[in-house]
Amino acid sequence: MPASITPSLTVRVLLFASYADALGAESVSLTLPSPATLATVVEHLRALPGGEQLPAKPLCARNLAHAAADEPVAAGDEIAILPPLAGG
Amino acid sequence: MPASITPSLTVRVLLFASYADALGAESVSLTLPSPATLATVVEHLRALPGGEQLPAKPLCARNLAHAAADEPVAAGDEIAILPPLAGG
Amino acid sequence: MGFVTAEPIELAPLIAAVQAPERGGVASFLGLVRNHHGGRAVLRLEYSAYAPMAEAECARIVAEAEGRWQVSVALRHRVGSLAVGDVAVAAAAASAHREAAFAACRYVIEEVKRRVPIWKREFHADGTEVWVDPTATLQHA
Amino acid sequence: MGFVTAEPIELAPLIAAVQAPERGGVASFLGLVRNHHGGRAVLRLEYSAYAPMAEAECARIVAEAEGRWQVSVALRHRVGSLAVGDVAVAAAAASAHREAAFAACRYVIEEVKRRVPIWKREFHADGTEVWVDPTATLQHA
Repeated sequence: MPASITPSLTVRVLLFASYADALGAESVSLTLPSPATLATVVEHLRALPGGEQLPAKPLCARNLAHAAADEPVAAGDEIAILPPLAGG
Repeated sequence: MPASITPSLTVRVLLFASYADALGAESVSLTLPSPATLATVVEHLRALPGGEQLPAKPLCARNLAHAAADEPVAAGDEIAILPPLAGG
Repeated sequence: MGFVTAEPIELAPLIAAVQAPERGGVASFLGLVRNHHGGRAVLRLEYSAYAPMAEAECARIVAEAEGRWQVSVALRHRVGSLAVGDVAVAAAAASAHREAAFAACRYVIEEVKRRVPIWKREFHADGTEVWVDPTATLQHA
Repeated sequence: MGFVTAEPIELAPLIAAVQAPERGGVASFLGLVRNHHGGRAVLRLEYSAYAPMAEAECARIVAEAEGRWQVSVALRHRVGSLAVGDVAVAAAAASAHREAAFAACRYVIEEVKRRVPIWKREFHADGTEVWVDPTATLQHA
């Protein structure tokens, strides 16, 4: 494999409530260097227009479960970044 | 007042559930020496036929409230002797 | 309406009685007749009360709960013949804070069991019947 | 049926779903839309959810409660537009023991608030609106 090609990974990220408002979208597609973690996803999201309104360490979910920022992400994962929960 | 006459007090005592069964009555009228306490009431009740089935220190109520055995009783009081409570 | 009733108890009217626009949490409890007790199959229960004292004691318990927490409380206890599954007692407590609602509801139920002069006669599947005595722990083994 | 619903929530069917002849105690909780929040008059709320995760998280919470206590648990959370007094969340826990019923009901409600991905937009009487952020404690002063 030629050394000049960095492996990359495309993931779809779901956004909700105030974060969807901030980025003006309910989902975004991100191309990340591989390997990547949820922290990488957040970092790339925060570089998008409006993304600076997201905190550095938001709640994250992967495949319908809460997930820590250092969890790796893989192609096909359902990733979501969650504003402060307000159920109940 | 002649020394030979002991002051006395007549009270009506309500009985419930297993205690009513034991004494075969839902209320009894007792003539007690005066002054008397709820303990006196219990003592006299236990001397009646069937009264030996009552414990020496049952729950007592006076005028619709729980009352300790050493509370005095007066004519006109509503006295009740309560089997173990089983509400709920 | 009194706290002690011979009519079937519904929870919804109790909740409706305590809820208000500023009270966002309603905790409630239903005590139902179970089909077993002390290892025996129960067919039905007969609840009886020292009615005027039971009313007074329930009123005191509700007042205590409403004094101790910022809650509104509703309480009913049934008397008469109850079948398995029937509601024997119901309590509801509404508050702006769910902690207070839970605490008050729990307090009311515990105090009802501890203080309200109500008794029950248990009719068993084997034809026997007995006055229930919660203090006789051996029979509950 | 799912845990998250756009239909009005009734408590009675939840209680009916958990009660059984051997379970004599049913603790339940209703969370209602309040008419105020953070010092402002609230007209209505719009609840939204990350629905598939909310379903999965509710199922996990119910399974945890049923694993930790001897209880049967029912849970519903509403989404969509709610008016003051509407039921936002309801939980019921039935057990042979009232302590377990209360503990499980309380656990479920606390965990729902802590873990289920649901958000609410608050519409105020003064025409303003805001996403509710329970972590922004200053606004709740």
